[in-house]
Amino acid sequence: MTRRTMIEAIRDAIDVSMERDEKVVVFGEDVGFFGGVFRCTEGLQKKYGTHRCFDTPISETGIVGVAIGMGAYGLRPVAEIQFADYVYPGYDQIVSEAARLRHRSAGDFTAPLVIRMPCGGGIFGGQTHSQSPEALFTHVAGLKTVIPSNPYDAKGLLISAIEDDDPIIFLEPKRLYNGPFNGHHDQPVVPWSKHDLGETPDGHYTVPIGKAAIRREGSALTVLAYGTMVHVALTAAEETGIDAEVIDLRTLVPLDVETIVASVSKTGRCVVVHEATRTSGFGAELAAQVQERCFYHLEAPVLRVTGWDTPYPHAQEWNYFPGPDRVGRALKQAMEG
Amino acid sequence: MTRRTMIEAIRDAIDVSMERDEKVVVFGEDVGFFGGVFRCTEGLQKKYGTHRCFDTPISETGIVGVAIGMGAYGLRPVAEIQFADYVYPGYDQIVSEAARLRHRSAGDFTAPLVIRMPCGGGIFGGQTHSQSPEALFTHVAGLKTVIPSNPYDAKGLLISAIEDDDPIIFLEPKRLYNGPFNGHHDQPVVPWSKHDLGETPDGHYTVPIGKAAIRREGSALTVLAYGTMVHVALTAAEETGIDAEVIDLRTLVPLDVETIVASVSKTGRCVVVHEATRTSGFGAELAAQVQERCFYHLEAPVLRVTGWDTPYPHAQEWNYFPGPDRVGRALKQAMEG
Amino acid sequence: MDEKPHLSLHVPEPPVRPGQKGDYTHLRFSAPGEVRRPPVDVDPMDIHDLAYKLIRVQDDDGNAVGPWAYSVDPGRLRKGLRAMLKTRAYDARMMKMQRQGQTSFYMQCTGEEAIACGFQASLEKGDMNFPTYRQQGLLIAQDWPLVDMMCQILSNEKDRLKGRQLPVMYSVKDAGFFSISGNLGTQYVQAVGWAMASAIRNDSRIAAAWIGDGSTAESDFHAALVFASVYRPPVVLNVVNNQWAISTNQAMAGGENTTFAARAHGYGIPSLRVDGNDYLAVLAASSWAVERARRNLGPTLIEWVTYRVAPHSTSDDPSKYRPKDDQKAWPLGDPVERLKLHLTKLGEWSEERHVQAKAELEEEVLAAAKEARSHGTLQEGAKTSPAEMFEDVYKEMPPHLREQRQQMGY
Amino acid sequence: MDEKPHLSLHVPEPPVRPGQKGDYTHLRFSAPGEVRRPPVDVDPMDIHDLAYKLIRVQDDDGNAVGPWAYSVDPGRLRKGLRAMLKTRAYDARMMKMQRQGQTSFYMQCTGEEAIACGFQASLEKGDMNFPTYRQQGLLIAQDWPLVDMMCQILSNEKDRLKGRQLPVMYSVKDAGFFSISGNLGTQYVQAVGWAMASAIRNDSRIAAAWIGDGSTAESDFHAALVFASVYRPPVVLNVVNNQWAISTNQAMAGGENTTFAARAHGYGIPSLRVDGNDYLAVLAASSWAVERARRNLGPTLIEWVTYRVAPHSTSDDPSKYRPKDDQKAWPLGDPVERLKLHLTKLGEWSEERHVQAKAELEEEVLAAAKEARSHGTLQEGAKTSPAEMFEDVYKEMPPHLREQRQQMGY
Ligand SMILES: Cc1ncc(C[n+]2csc(CCOP(=O)(O)OP(=O)(O)O)c2C)c(N)n1
Ligand SMILES: Cc1ncc(C[n+]2csc(CCOP(=O)(O)OP(=O)(O)O)c2C)c(N)n1
Ligand SMILES: [Mg+2]
Ligand SMILES: [Mg+2]
Repeated sequence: MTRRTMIEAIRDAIDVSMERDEKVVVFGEDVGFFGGVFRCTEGLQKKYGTHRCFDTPISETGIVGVAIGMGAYGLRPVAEIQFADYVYPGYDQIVSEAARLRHRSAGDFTAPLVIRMPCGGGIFGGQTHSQSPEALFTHVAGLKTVIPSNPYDAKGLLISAIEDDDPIIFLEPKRLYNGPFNGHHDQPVVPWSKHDLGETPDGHYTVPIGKAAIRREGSALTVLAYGTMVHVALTAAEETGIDAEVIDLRTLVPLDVETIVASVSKTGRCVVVHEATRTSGFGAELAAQVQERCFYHLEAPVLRVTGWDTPYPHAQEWNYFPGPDRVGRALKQAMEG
Repeated sequence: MTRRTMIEAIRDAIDVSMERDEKVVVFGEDVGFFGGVFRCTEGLQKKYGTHRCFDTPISETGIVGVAIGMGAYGLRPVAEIQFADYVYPGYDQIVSEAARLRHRSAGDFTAPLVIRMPCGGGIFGGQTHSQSPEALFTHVAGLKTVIPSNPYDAKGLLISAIEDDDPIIFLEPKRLYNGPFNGHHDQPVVPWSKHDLGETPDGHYTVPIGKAAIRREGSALTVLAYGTMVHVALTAAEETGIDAEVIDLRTLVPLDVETIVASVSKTGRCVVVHEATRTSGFGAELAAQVQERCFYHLEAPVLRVTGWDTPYPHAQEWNYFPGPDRVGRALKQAMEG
Repeated sequence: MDEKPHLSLHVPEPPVRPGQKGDYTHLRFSAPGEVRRPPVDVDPMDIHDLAYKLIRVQDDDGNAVGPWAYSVDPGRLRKGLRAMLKTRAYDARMMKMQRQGQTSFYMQCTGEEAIACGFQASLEKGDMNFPTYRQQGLLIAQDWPLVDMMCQILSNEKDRLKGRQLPVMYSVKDAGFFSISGNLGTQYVQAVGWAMASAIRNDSRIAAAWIGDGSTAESDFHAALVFASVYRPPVVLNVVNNQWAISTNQAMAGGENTTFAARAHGYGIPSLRVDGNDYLAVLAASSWAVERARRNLGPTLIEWVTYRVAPHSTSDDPSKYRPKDDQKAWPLGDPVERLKLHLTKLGEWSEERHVQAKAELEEEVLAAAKEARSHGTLQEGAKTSPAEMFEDVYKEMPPHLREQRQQMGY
Repeated sequence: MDEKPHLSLHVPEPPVRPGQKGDYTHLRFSAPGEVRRPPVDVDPMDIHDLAYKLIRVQDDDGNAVGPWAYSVDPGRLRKGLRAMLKTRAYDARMMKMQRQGQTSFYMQCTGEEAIACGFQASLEKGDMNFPTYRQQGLLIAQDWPLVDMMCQILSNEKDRLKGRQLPVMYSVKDAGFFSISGNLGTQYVQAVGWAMASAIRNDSRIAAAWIGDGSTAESDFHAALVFASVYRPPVVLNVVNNQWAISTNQAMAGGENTTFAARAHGYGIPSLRVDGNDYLAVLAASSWAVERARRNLGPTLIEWVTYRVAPHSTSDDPSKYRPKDDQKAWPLGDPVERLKLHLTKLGEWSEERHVQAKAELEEEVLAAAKEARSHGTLQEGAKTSPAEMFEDVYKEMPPHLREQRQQMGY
């Protein structure tokens, strides 16, 4: 067991995977010699050589495109998109190709890729270093979408993702890289080294894809969250004193419906939280499913707390970010509803 | 007044707009001399010359990219993407650029584009000529998403879209081009010339963006639909004998929440129908909003009838397509719920 | 103030349109045998001129001439001719079946047979093609069972793609034939990635990427060339310039002032421009590029100059945008006729053998069609269960798909 | 069976890394004055060689030499020198303010000033630049108020972009300066579209597209070149090759075997490769390309060869990936020092005037910074109302945004 930041946990997951399987190859912009702008691949080129960890040209189209070719050949490519905001030039390759290759070839060819990308705001990155595009992937059949909220899960889920035979979008909330940011941007962040979930086993272990985790048990209300918002939701629960059950989804597709339904059936109330823009965000899917599946248990409408339907602003970042106050207000509203 | 097919109505909308405003320019793959693979721009190059209606290279990236530049210059580009399934190479330009240009430049520059694209299945087009990607646009702040279900609306909405100062995704359900297909693929389609909504005024008129239309009044249940599914829903209502109110949304963003809420508040039941894959489809947003806003009126969960979460299959097209039987079953279920 | 000239937009047009006479006199071609053959390890900078010439081997009299002519076993040439004839017979039969409503869609490669058939002959088992929809010749030239191909066209119960894919979008890993995408261009860069993987693993297998003239405008073309330029993987980058992309001609893809072979120069990749209707030239150029790849010398781009004789697809009507006699004006002839002439000249073929071979092959195709049809067609007979739709979306079917399959009644 | 060689992947590396001595001896440059100056209506095919040379005007002694030297009013040159000095002073001040926490982010253009400053001098009012984040010189060279630029950096109440954009992502339509995107490459093709629009309208305005060496790998670069090739719009396609793209050098963008100027050839677009640290060469090449555009002769691509002296941005630490003394090895010198030498040689400048001008400009920048700060900074003082976030998403605020604004409490 070692205390690791999320960056260290991610790096370790890749390291462990490269060690175990020489078909794992790692690449992306600035990923090779430099080790990535967030240092997630630092040291890997030195350890495994330029054939297994290398820089790429600045072409997200190309990064995803060659990853698909490598996957079809039989490698296990782990590609980094420098920021999730820059994935769109690779979107066609992801949606039209990676997601459908197994199906359209009836299993003849597959694309076992992991596409890692830092997501979310909170670093004054403005509209092109802050986005949370998960819903643009969850709508696409054939993709799995994963988003960890802590080092333990990050490592275990990333190892699972690399070993998985399907294409996986692996979103890394960059605001969590160094500590469990709870949305109080004016308070110092506790580092992962002081947090239980910073404790990560050395070597190989997995966290299963498709399973949520209950971060806080409660009976009054269910909060569905993922990534950074898990910590914000926990804080909002503490601060409002509402006996909320906080579920960390961890995987968005395939979704752990069972855990969600069990919780909402128990609490009868549900608040969904995410940082992405509201309209057609993944919160819509969650709200739709909860009311479909738990309608007769619900005592109040499922509420959504989300980023606004605007680009992520630079200076007004903290007015955009759905922090503990906004989440807290929704919890109270859901209790009253 | 002239009876027009949807293709003719679309062509006429462009023609009228080009006639009135010489800043309107029209382009896309095979759009110029040939008049488009669906013939929507036939005759326009001849009438307005190659400076105003022209073919483009096969590059959706380029088509959207140059449209943005033209829009910023002051033109009103109307670009065609040959099939909605091929929009993804242009997705970055749409999401990162067109959608955010006005906001990020504080109104200094704008992108008043219309991006037209045939969508939806029903022509044995397989997975790359059948998609309904609307939810990938509705999630993006700064875009408006429009989808007509008949010639009258198609013409009026397209003229509105061309005159609108914001970037607009204009989806054209290709299965409706020639007649109001109701999902009974084994029955002949009534041509638009025999349908009231094939009746379109000559010359200029508009249908407002952001306003839904009630296609069928009813008190037992509300069906929210758009595009091809409007006709399927109407048929399902007839065939089940359920007194359904069928709302044709026409615009998805901005959504006509008022009309929806008024109807569901009255009926207390709601079924949402679309052809796109289910997870994170626009139906999720609709279901989420309906339960948020009408929770205390709802007597049953909002149900969704959608395409399955698989690629659109070629030979099993009619098992994929949510036809009147599946919609009808959902209507009955919602009545029992 | 100086008077500024008014700007205007240049919109390229094909030289002729319906109602006019076909005309390809604007294309500049080299004479057969004229173009030099550099060593495979040539410095790419030293062969820029080749991108503006045209490698041709066969002259008008059927002789193989010049430095690219090399001795090929006549048996191999006869095999090539048969592959082309079989491809043509196959296309004709599939067209007929489409018109009879047994399938929804078909695409012919008429006039372009030499390229795929000749190229395939230079590959080895284990290599991988990333084809477009117009390279059925790659399968046919390796005698892949026609029935298997036809069952895909008919979306019947023996369709290895289980009715999921549009007809002609074959996928045959065992034949080194990558799953065809309906999205243009996407596979060009995937081929580069596959070749990179082969290099990463110190393997000896090579990849071949395929794209049409029109599709070179797509983004993936550039991504492929950039990555091929940087990592020098073992890949042959084929551009099939058949002059047309549905209704637009190659000028609309940027071919007016330059050639598609020249695209490679800016990436430091060597390129050839080759008469794609000359089976001998196809063989020669293919093996040059394949040898480069195999010897770890990196990528080669080949522009194959040819002509799309057929309509774009069964949904297309070329009389709307090009002269009816357009094909007659095409100066590079027909690949089948040309190879026939050469073989005849060699004394290895004759009119009688030709007539007989054609008849045999048509017979073979017809028999295959009959067998394929016995497994069902799109509209009639056996087909894959609709439940199959839910398979292979993921390796294991997740709960939500199981639920949906149930909702569908399976 | 023949033994097949094992393939391997070529992964380009910069010639040197931290700990080693800076080295740019692998770059081949022409001597000043060596490269010919073709007429602006030259056939693109006839100047392919220029893409592998380097247009340089100023020699080591400060003389303007060769066919690209043309007589420029010394007043214009002094103006250019002041613009470069001001840009440098501006960068220095903004860096300081970033380190003091008054803004979140900054990007310098140190060493590259001649390109934007010189290029801007050849444009006219009404023309439109589509810049990257390293072309602040375009604004400064036209004396755009520094306070206005700084308020954007500080995201304060006078920020014309209302705090929405990352610092340096200016947008100034009145200055012919298009809104900068954080997404690399996207605007290259937009510039082509803007130029197409000008041609469509028979206007006389031209566009200038800007991109970095690393970003030429992006898809939009290709789309831009394809559309520019086809429609021949009035656009200058600038590629600023400053050798680095964050931590990777230009070989990783495909510059190892060729030049970025050569990319244009495959599209039939004429191109120049120019010493971007030579203000005189910048002026000469810019006006050549601008004249082509203005005279409806179509696009020109210019590769500006320069060196990124500064870190990529305030978030970057170049000592991690290149030698500390890398800059010293850069053979093309410093643009400011070089123009200073030339003007001094002409008798139009002196060490004293230089020192005085620098001091004046630093004073001017400082005063502007003071004023800008008085309108607030990212962390302190006045700023735009958060409610502004909801404006300009659409022209009219739709109901759902009004509702959300209310939820936010406005
Ligand atoms: C991304 C994408 N855009 C558009 C299309 C529609 N489309 C199918 S084939 C075709 C023309 C392709 O021409 P070319 O590349 O020259 O190939 P050819 O048909 O001549 O073999 C077009 C535009 C598509 N399939 N995919
Ligand atoms: C689409 C996209 N991908 C990646 C990035 C991250 N990024 C920002 S600048 C940069 C390097 C650009 O290098 P270059 O084009 O050479 O310009 P320079 O910084 O040298 O001026 C990268 C990779 C981005 N902004 N956008
Ligand atoms: Mg073609
Ligand atoms: Mg650079």
